[in-house]
Amino acid sequence: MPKFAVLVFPGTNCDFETVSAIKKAGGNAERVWYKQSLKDFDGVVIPGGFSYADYLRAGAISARAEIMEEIKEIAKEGKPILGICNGFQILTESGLLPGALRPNKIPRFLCKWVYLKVSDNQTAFTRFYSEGEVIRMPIAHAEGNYYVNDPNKIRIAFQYSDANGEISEEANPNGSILNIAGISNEKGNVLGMMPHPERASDRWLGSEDGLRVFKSMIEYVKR
Amino acid sequence: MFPHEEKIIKEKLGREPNEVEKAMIEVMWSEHASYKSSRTWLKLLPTKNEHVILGPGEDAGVIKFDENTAIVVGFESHNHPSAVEPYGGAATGIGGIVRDILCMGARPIALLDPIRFGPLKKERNRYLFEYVVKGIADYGNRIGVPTVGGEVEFDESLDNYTLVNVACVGIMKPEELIHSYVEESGLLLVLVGNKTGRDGIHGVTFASEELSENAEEEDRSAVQIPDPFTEKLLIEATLEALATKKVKALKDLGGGGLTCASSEMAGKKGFGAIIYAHKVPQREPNMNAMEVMISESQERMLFAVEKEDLEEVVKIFDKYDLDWTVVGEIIDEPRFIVYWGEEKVADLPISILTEVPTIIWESKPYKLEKDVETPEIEVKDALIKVLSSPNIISKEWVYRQYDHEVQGRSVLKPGLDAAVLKINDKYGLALVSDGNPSYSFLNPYHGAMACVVETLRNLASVGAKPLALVDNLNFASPERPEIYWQFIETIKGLSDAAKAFDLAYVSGNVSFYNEVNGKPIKPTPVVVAFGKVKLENLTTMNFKSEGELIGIVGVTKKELGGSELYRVFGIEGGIAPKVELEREKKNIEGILKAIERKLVKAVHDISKGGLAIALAEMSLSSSLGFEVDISKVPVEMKLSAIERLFSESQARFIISFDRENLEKLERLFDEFSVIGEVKGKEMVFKENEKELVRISLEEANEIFNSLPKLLGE
Amino acid sequence: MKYKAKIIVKLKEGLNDPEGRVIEKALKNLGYKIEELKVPKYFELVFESKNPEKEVEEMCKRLLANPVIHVYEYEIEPLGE
Amino acid sequence: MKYKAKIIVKLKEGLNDPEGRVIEKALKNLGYKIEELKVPKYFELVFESKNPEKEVEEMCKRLLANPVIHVYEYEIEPLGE
Ligand SMILES: Nc1ncnc2c1ncn2[C@@H]1O[C@H](COP(=O)(O)OP(=O)(O)O)[C@@H](O)[C@H]1O
Ligand SMILES: [Mg+2]
Repeated sequence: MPKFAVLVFPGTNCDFETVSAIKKAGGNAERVWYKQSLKDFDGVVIPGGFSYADYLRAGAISARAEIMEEIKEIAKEGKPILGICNGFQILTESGLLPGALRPNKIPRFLCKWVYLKVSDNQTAFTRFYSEGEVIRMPIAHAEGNYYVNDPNKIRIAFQYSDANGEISEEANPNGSILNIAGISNEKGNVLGMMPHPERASDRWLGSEDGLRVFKSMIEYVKR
Repeated sequence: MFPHEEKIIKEKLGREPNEVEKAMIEVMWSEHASYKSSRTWLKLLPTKNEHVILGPGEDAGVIKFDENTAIVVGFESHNHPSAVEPYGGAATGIGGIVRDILCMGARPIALLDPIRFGPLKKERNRYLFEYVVKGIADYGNRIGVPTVGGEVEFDESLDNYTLVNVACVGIMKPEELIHSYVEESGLLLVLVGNKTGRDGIHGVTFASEELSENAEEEDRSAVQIPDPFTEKLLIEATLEALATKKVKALKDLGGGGLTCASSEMAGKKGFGAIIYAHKVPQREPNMNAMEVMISESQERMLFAVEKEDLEEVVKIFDKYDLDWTVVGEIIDEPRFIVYWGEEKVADLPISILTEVPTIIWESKPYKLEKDVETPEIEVKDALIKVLSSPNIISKEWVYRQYDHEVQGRSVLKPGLDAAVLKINDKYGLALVSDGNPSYSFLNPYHGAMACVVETLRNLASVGAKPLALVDNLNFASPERPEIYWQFIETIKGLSDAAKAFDLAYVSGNVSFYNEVNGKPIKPTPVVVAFGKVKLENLTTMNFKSEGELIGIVGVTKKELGGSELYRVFGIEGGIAPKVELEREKKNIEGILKAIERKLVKAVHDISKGGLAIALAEMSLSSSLGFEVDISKVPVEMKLSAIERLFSESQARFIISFDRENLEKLERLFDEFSVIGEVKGKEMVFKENEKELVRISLEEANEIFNSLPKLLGE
Repeated sequence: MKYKAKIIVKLKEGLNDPEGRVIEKALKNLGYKIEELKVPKYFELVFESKNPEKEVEEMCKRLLANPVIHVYEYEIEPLGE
Repeated sequence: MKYKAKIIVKLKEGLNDPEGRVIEKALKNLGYKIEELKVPKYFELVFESKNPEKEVEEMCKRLLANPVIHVYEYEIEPLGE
């Protein structure tokens, strides 16, 4: 069974539920403290939370931790790396993904369920979705306003939309350029997303739409 | 401290206490730490039953959820500090209650935040409101504990002031319970977490006095800067340390700082302690023993461990980069001894710190309730004014700022009758808070009961059976006879209501001296209730589809004293809602049965704003309109349309259901009547054939979501 | 008249400063010999006023700083009409 | 040698600044005639170095600023041993 590291930085706080979601999706997962090695794992998930309390900029300090060098190596090998929320912020701050996550257009924390359009179902994390499919997940962040110099050069995985998949200003919760909610690297094995798939992995919590992110990732490793 | 207390201390000690001793005694004898004015009366509360694993007496209470799951609950107020510095005050309030839960051995899994302010039209009140919310959000979010519920209320009497109450829930296995007291000597006391500064010195004494006019300037030493980052590390490190089974006792440092934590840890079972105060890591230069002993610097915990286990335990603190220091040890002799370097700066019988004599103040009843005539108000005018009251409108602006989903348990989220957390695949924990100071002011006894039964109706509305209660009692100075009477009446009300439902209080908090510029606040008991719900029974207040019938359970009386209608129209007096416990029980049991038998689609209890607002809330949360005839509402006396719509009589619910279940429902309730149906996109109230008011959901929605506008956004 | 103001809002001496400590540690981890680091709030504003000193002082008191925990300082320079 | 550095990290021109807008609006609501308001990040540090310019430049690049969205400026002054 593929085994994933759920990376824990000081201040990470979605680690336990991310482990559960991966297990529910059929994989194995373990919380790994940021000073331990990642070499026994088939992939890495950097979960949400407030590493270093978001001081300075969300993700900035974790992105400079030594372990990120190892993660860059792992990414090069083609193993899947998923950053959720704070994990996404860490991936952009470390340069593993392009762009930056800035304070929301209304500059405060926003916790809310949103619709997402799956814009790219070819990445390691989206293969169980169909292209253009509309799914539901919660967001919970203060700095999720995605910015990049040239949005034409990146692979967009998820965009905020309305229930019909319409990409509109009203459906944009945080001011992200092109309503971007998640992007991947060129190869599609590193993906960052602001919405929380692990919080949408149980019918009692409102949706199981997020489970397929983890199922895709597990399938990708088995390939 | 009062002169007679100084005398007692001198007699017990046989000498004058020195400066360090005096400061420590003062802190421990403060109202906030000693409960000296309340303890006698708190004994009237029921605290034991089959759901209670641990009742009041330690940092938090423990409830049995099932054989393998214990739920730890606590409730705290941070009123004074928040009134002076709303952001830091509210945030450190969260920090404090979270550590109370943590130090029982549980992982904190949810927060509730009943908070109260003066009217929003004043800049200072808006400032307090916005920054209290931001403080709670920034702290709760950063430590990864979801704020899943609470209340927000605005009242003239809180102008320039705020009541910040926060409750926290934790989860653990019953066998993981750890106590805050030691049962052997020789243990080392290890202080973990933040460095100690001068912040918060005299915090408890501060919380035990009225705020003066220049509070902002004067009382800054009682204000602390919140450090959620360290708190989060403390949570994880503490739970890891407890897993080693090498921790013998654990206590957080809250009010009274190191003095309170170490003396209570040692003294409870008759031991003593030596503290090496100079060893405490200090954040500021030139601190002295007194400052170190009573500082209330945040984010600190005190562990008791055996010498040979020290290394194993502190390895974990090192992993999390947390400062730790052995600051003392437990001794056999029941004394509390403090050293500063070589010098012995305090040496007291420990009981002087931990056994504080109670005080009973003079009490004097008052009577404010009197029947008044409800003026003729146009129904539409009344509906719009009440619906747009800051106390009624949606609090979405608040709870969107809270991460209410973190940890992945939030099944029912904020904005409904009660929050529900998933505990296992079958069951959830329902939790809710309620306070009704306007009722309590008119009639403290019934006001207190109303808090209890409202929480229980809220639980029932989602399908949950109650497990336990906690209470938080916010009052003005107990030295005022009317206030002390309010307090005693409140306790009696809380007690009677709980007993009627066989419920116990497992924890609580008392906050006295809530006054600004000599003006007492209204008596504000706040109750949090916890319940257990089968996930498959979960019910919500939104109508599900057109054609559902709408029914009302319970009887409506002329009870508009303290109502939202009277508040927005400035009507004084009136009769506050009276709680009839038998009626309340019957209707709650009926609702629970109706839910279990799947007879209802939507359930909502009637509370603030009466029938009109309850219906509006059901409608707005479902985007489905309704038409009701209020002449069908069961009443006990002749009532005008306005009174029927806005009375806040207790023991009432509104339900929606499919027609085919009507007879079964009629058999379930003694007091029940169908008043209309779910229909269209408008809210329509009729009295017989006469249409009283018709308002589109669109218009109502705009009013209901106007909080950001009131804040100038 | 128009003016430009630069306002710095600092925590009072002795208060805990978790953000400063975290950033300081991060820089130390990168190998720098930091002795002290502070992260005050900083505002740059252009405004129109007849009484710039008084207004900036007020802005600090009423909104930008919290007198309970902060001290502030500012520079004001005239920009012409 | 010891040095003191004051570092200002600003948003690149053209990027919108939601935090600045909120404070600007709040000040306007209080009656002030604000034309422009910025809230750059500001750091004051005392550090020991043989090559202060190079180190401060590095600290900005490596941690304090994010090159995708920020520009920065600084002043360094020697404090003696
Ligand atoms: N209103 C109340 N009802 C029941 N128990 C109470 C009440 N007020 C305080 N207590 C109990 O008194 C004890 C001391 O409370 P408190 O000083 O708030 O604890 P802590 O030291 O954790 O701050 C707690 O066990 C608390 O549960
Ligand atoms: Mg307490």
